[in-house]
Amino acid sequence: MMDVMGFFDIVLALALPWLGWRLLASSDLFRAVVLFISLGLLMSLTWVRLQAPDVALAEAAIGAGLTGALFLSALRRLERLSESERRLEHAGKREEDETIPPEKRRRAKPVAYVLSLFLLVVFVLLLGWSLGQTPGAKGGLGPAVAGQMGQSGVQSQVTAVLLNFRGYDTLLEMMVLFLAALGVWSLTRVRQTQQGEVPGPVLATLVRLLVPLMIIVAGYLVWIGSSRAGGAFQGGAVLAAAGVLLLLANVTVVRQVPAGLLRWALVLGPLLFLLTAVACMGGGGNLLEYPGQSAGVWILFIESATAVSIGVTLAALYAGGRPPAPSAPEKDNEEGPGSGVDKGGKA
Amino acid sequence: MTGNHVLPELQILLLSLGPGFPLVIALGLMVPSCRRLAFLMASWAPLPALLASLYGPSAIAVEVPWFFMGSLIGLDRTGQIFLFFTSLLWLVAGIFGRDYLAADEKKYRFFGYFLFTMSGNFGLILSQGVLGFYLFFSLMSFAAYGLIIHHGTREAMRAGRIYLVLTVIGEVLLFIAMLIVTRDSGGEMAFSAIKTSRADTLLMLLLFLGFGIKAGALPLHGWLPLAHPVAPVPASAVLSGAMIKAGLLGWLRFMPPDQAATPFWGVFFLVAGFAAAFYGVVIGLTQVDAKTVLAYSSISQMGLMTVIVGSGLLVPEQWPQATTAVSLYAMHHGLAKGSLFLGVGVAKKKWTGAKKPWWLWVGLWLPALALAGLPLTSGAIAKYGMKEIIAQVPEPWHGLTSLLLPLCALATMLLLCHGISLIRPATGRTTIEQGQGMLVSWAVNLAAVAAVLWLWSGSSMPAGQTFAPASLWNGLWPAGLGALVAIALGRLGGRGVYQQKALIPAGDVMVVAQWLGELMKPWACFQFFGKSGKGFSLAAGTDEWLRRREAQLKKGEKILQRWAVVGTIFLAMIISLVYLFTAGNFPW
Amino acid sequence: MPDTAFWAVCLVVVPLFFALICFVRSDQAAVLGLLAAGLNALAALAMTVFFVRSGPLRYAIGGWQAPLGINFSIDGLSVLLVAMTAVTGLSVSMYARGYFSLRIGSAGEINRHGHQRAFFWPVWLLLWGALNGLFLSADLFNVYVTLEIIGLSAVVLTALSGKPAARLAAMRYLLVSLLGSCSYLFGVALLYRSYGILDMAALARLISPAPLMWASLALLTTGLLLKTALFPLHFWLPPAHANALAPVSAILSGLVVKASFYLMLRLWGDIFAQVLPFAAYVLLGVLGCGAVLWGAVQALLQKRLKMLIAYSTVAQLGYLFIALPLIRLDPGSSAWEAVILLIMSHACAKSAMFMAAGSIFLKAGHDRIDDLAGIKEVLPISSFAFVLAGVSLMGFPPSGGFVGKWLLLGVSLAGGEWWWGVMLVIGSLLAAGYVYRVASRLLVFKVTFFSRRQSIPPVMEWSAVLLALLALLLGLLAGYPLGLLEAGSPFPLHACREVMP
Amino acid sequence: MNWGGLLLVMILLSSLVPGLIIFALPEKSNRPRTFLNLGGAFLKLLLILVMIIGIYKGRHFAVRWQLLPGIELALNSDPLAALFSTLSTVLWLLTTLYAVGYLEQSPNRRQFFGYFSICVTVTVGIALAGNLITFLLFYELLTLTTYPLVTHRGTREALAAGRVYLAYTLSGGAVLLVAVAWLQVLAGPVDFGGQPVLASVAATHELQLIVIFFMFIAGLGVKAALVPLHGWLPRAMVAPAPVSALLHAVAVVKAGVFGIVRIVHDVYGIGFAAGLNLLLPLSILASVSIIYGSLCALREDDLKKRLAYSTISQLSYIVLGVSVAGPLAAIGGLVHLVHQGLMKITLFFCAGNLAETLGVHRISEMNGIARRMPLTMAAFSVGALGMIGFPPMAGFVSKWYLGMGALATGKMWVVAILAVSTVLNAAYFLPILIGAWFKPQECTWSEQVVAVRLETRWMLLVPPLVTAFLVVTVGLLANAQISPLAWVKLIVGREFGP
Amino acid sequence: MNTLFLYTMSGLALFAIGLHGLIRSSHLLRKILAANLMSSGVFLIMIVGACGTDQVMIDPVPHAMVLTGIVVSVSTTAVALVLVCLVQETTNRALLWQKRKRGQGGRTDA
Repeated sequence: MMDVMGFFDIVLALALPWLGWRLLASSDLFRAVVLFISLGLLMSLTWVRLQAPDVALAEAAIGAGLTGALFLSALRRLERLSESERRLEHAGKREEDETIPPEKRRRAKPVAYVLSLFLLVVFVLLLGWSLGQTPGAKGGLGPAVAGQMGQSGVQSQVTAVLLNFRGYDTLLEMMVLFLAALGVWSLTRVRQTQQGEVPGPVLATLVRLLVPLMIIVAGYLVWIGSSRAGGAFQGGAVLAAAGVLLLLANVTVVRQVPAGLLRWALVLGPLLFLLTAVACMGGGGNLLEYPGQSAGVWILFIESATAVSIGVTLAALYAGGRPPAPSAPEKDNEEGPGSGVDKGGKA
Repeated sequence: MTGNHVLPELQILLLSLGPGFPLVIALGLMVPSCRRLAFLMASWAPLPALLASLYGPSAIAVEVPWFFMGSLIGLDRTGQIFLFFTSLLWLVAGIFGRDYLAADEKKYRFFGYFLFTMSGNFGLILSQGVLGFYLFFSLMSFAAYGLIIHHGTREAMRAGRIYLVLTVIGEVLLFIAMLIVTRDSGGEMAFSAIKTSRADTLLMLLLFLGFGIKAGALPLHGWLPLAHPVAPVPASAVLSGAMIKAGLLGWLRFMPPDQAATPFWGVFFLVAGFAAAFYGVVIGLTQVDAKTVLAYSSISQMGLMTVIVGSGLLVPEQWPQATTAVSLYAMHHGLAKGSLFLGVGVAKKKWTGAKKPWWLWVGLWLPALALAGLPLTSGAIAKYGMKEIIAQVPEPWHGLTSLLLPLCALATMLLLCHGISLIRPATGRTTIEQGQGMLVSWAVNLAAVAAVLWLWSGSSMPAGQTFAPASLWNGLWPAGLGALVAIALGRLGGRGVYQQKALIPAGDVMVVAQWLGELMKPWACFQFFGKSGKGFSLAAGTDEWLRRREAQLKKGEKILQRWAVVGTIFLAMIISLVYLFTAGNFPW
Repeated sequence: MPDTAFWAVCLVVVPLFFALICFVRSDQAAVLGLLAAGLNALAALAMTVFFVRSGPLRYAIGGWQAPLGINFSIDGLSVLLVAMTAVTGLSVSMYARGYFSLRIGSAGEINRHGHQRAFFWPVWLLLWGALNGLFLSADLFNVYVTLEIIGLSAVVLTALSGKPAARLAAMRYLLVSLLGSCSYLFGVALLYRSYGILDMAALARLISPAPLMWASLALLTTGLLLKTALFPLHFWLPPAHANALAPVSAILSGLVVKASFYLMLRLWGDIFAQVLPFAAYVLLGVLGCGAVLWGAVQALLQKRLKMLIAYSTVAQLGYLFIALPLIRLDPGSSAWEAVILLIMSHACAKSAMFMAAGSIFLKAGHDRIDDLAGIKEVLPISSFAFVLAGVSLMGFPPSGGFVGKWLLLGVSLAGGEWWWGVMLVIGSLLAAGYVYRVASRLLVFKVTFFSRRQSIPPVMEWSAVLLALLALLLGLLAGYPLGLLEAGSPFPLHACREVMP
Repeated sequence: MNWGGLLLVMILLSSLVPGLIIFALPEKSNRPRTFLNLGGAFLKLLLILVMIIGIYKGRHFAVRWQLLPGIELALNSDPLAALFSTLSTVLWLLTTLYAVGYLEQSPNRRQFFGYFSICVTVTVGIALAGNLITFLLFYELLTLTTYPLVTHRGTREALAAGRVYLAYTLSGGAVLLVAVAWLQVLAGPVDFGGQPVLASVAATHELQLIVIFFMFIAGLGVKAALVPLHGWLPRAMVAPAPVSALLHAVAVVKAGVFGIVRIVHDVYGIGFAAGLNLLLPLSILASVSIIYGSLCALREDDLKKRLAYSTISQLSYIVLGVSVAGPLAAIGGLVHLVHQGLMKITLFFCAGNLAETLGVHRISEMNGIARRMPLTMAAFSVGALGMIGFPPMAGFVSKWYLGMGALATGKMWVVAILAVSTVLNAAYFLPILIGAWFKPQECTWSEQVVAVRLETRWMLLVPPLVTAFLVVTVGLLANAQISPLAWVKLIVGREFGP
Repeated sequence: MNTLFLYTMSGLALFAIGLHGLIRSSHLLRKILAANLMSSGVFLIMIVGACGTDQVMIDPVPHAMVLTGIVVSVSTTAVALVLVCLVQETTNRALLWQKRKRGQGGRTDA
């Protein structure tokens, strides 16, 4: 029954590892990142084939889009930091490592690699065989979830699992995101940009057209999440994309966002989620046990709050550092001896 | 002179004063403030002991439980005799010493040790228990060291060292002997109750050697001829007169009669005695110093006393008589030898002219003749007592001893003449004017030598017996013959032969021991031990192992950091875990 | 209404909530942080009290029962570890408050340390909340998320100090934690694929030997070994723990390392105990011995004090892995008690040691061991705290380490496998080696010591001493905490024994 | 916690509490520190007297504290415990007085006296330990508390000596730990005092019990300075005089020997140990130590090192006494525990005086020193003669009973060992005495203490004289009611039955 | 060889390639890319395990897990990238082990 879709699946299943291999084997970092983004898109196609629409959306927006953007901005910064390094990178010659005398290094390295390669093959065979042996787990918790959908207050099963049945995971996951933002802010500071840079005409119009559209789409995604594919993460991701666009265009209003407001935006999602969880306990129930039939309403409320926070957090991650001190002239004394980290995101 | 009607507490006080009083004075000497007063009383310290020996009770033993693991003090027949002549000699020597050492700046120290030794001497005589005896015996021995090295010259230190080595060995041997005795007599400590089985050769040997060292028995007599010349005169008088008798007393106390005895040990003592007697004389004749000659004469006289003890051992039922005979002989020898030594001292201090003054001549020859056993002297009485004992000895030995005894007397006479001829006049500034105390004490001693044995009521021989013609002749011919031979030798050899260095160095056997010591030195066992404590010390071991391995270990850590290695270990871990989980039967 | 479950929830919610608030109001971060620490300690105490009264229970979050929803399983083991985290966390927080106020006090660096303080508290509270969540949760995927938070916040805290070495160490730590979490997730995925449930207790009942199950357990275990820095995979720990700020090193060495070991205990001692062959335990035991030896030897070679203490962590972890085969060997529960005692006393002792080392570093300006002679004159209390902590690390009586070592020795001798016990004793001798190498410098040397003039605030020194004292007295009070273990023993020990052949 | 138990705990606290307070006091407060120390010492002495009277009347004090099901800390007062604790308390009192005098101007006395009192608490703890685990606990703590004392001076050699000391004692402690654990596995928790429990287990684990016994001996042998394990003692002489006096004459080394006595008497029981013929190798080991110690002492010129080696040889007397299975030898061994303590502490006090006042460390510098310091040398001579076994002194009494015990069991070679050792003792002690008393002064000494009336500070002089006096009186009045010998006879009487 | 098994195998391949990349590549950025690859591989295997055949319905739980996984991986990647820039900036090498920089501070023996 080699119908077209079956053939498409085979091509897809083979393309993914091949792309992965090409990605890592490529000598140029920029090529690698571009390949990575394309791999992300292919991956979201796979999710669609495997009837996982929510995951496909998330993968496309966050997996491919945002992570790719992060990689690109990091690459930009790396290049700026080490122009010379870049040339070396081009020559594709592996950098000499003085710490180990050359002739010794030759011998030590290959032995370890050959061994690791061999072990990798054994590992893959082993796992492949054992995966082949065991039949699929007949739907795992699927039936249990279906059974409880009634009380979950939402139609979409994934959203029900995410925010009701295993809401605690999502709460912790929000904490992870907040932690990432916290980490990035603690490590670097975004450099103060010169006022004069005005975005090119194409970018300006693009921003003017797209940003409002994106915001509407995000709202829609959050709203539809309760019934069909969508939800806080996907909505948040779209919002983040809008944020990234604004950052790229160096729109002045983005620069003047007061730090306090930014911090509250970051904290809003997790805080509200936490407070609602505790509020549920108020009414005699367990943690995160939405009272009575109003689960749907609570879920929607939480989703919208978290969507906003996710958007702002992901944008902040892209910005790559805590906002520059508003007034103080930019004397970069805070981060160790090196020169300040250049402003990320400039196209 | 029995005093047993006196109250028991009083008796304890009187008896304990004997050794106690000198101790108190000695402690007084140590305290600087009452040093002068103590010095004055020092020479009268032996008085209580003397009184005790005269009026003290006889044949009673008083238990003093709290003193040093329970000790017994008491005075029996032999104890009384020993105590009498020892305390008399110590008294005489004390008075003599006070004048003799008047000029000496270290006299307080001398008298300190003098008193300690004295107290030890009296204590061992008075104690009726094994432990008490051993306590005072070691006190006496170790304190005597102070007397020997008083002058501090090189020879004195050497003599002292040898004396100390032998004393320590003696102490240890006695310690073992006492252990065995107490075990054999079932934990009993009193002399009256202990049993020493003659069959126990180890015990007998230990006793012989232990007390032999003190009594100058042959192989271990080396310290005597070395100690006497270096010690001040009063010290050597007491040393030779009273202290070496302690060894004798030890034999008597520790070898109570044992009916089932084999004759072996009796013969052994006899042979040892005669050997000592003749050996002493032979070596004595080759000496050039008066005191050394007298020392050797003491060795030979002690040999004779050993003979008496031997004969006592041979005939167990004769044992009480033998002890009395030996005690009398010891008294006689003690007093005579003491006065001879004091004579030498007086000569050194008072004799100024070229020729010996008459009183010195008499003073020296009176004890000498007594020692030779001239009739009418204390020597004769003592020798008579000896003959009586030897008469009981079984046949083969009886004949031999009766032959050898006169020879001994002859040899002694010969040695003493030689000795007296060697006495030198006072040289230059050592003479002291007001030495009356010396003369008086010497005179007292000479009187004792002459009279005491006669007066001692206990002596078995009636006075009349001494005048029987047979005993007269037996006493005379050895002494006369001895004198003749001495005169002949004196004229023949002339002053020259004897003047220079002694043919055989004093303390003959010690030379051999010294030589043996040198031989041992190169591979002395200490080399074997090398530097002690250097053994493997754990800490040092690990430290230098670490230093040696430091480079490799640091590199090891570096390798572990590389991602290639980490990846390999990561995968290896997964695969080995799966291998272990499935217990070997891998899927394929 | 408040019962064990309520306090358990508080233990998770309070730190997270205060983390968020600290981030927003970053100027009062220190005060809020301390308040959170106090509340947390209170909650832990309350939970213990209620637990003693009511015994173990399972709490369904969101009201959904086990296989579907996520459950908290509160039993003896988790209560003890939460209490340990509370106590150590409280004293580390007090120390941190003094530490930052001192660093900020010294002029010239106001900006950098202010920034460090502002970000230290929120990240530390997140870490603390995640730790409590991990100890309480009974769901494999939920544990993955908490593990992820712990790993990420540890990395951020390490990099906080801003030194190049610290950043490099943080990078390496992050990569390792990435690899570990990914392999752990892979393991969870395979388990879910074969059994379709995530809850630990349910899983324990469903387990049956199958190739996929073995593969997933292998992945789970290796991921956790990487995060616990067992011997061959320990390379990332020393630089990370040594180059971080003093309070951060105390947190890392004392608590973070214990989280992944706790999971190992759950997996190998609780869920998979019935099916696992003894040979697997022996492999971990052997690696443990390797860790004890390698850690001690490296510690003896180190020149810097904090590196020495970090390597001593590697060695002490070796102890815990040696205990695994003994747990399997031991019919009774004394091996369990020993492991718990070792974990708790190591946590207190190691944190106290790092805190003391921190004070010493601030006062001396360096931490080269050979030049620390005579610091006793200047910092008597901290030197005393260091030595006291060293004593319980060495397993000297009356410390908890001693009682733990004693119990394990008994089990290994009774079980006939005496070599584990001997290895423990050798380990403690080596530990004595490197502790006394430092103690001899601290206690003994009479050298006039020139040091920076600013005085160390007493709260820093006394928190170290109190924690060290607690570690020391844990041996004497061992009866009480271990009683808790009896009350809610994680799984029916004896029941599982019948199942095993 | 009945009255008896409270008494025992009070005994321990009476030196622990002052110790902790001393740590709290500032460095300069000498007077309160001395007062605390001496007060603590007197209080402890008083309490111990109460205990002795109690024991004498047959009462039994005990306190137990359960740590974990398998682990129980117990203190109980049997006569042997009373003996050792009295010895250490009396000598601690004297050594404290001496230490106050000795460390007059020296720096950081707070640390010294703090650790000093804790160390005595631990020693008394070892004495009163009621079961094997408590003994082990205090035994390991002893290493901990004595290390700072050994390395008190902080000089390079002190550190090196400290390291060697640690290496030995820690490995000893480790071996002991394994042995105790192993025994507990075989025979359950072992209590002292009760009838030895091992007989029941012997049938099945004979070989293991033998191995455990020798591990005990190895573990305790380190502190009891049996020959192969004695390396640390001479090196630990770098410590100040009061430390070497109390620790290396009484507390630390006696703890090791006391442990061996406990193991042989209470854990294994004489009969059982003899049954497994464990005692012969032990006595051989002890004899080797006696001879080897004395031979090494002969060669040492440094006074304290010579005394250290003599300690090594004297300690093995006690082990010899215990290993010669018989009541008399046991009496000899145990009474030597007390006598050796008294004599050795006198010698170390005098050595300390010489070092402190005249800076004399080597024996070759000691010629004619008696003239300058007569009283100290008198005390030294009493101690030395006692060690040789000169009759009235204490040494003779213990040698006497050892000899009797040996002969009672027909072991002639033990008597020979005693004899040889006496000669060797004389060989290395008498030259010192002769040199001091009779030889003229050869080298000049640095007068470090300007003493007006006495030869040195009174605090340095009184303790040695008191202990010398004790050595003589204990020897002379050995048979009296209150003498240690009588008490030891009580112990052995209870141990061996009527 | 139905498609689901094929997808599982490709997920496994992705994981293996990611692991190999993490071990082999020397540049930090590549290592992070490889890490992302590994997690995508795992996600693929989870989702394949979850999608049901015609009679069995889709299991939403792995979907939720993958969603959480994606968010977690994006956060760790963000922090990792910032760290890479910092490492690059201070040690001028984007490699893990240090090179002796000309003049600027000795080798840190991290």
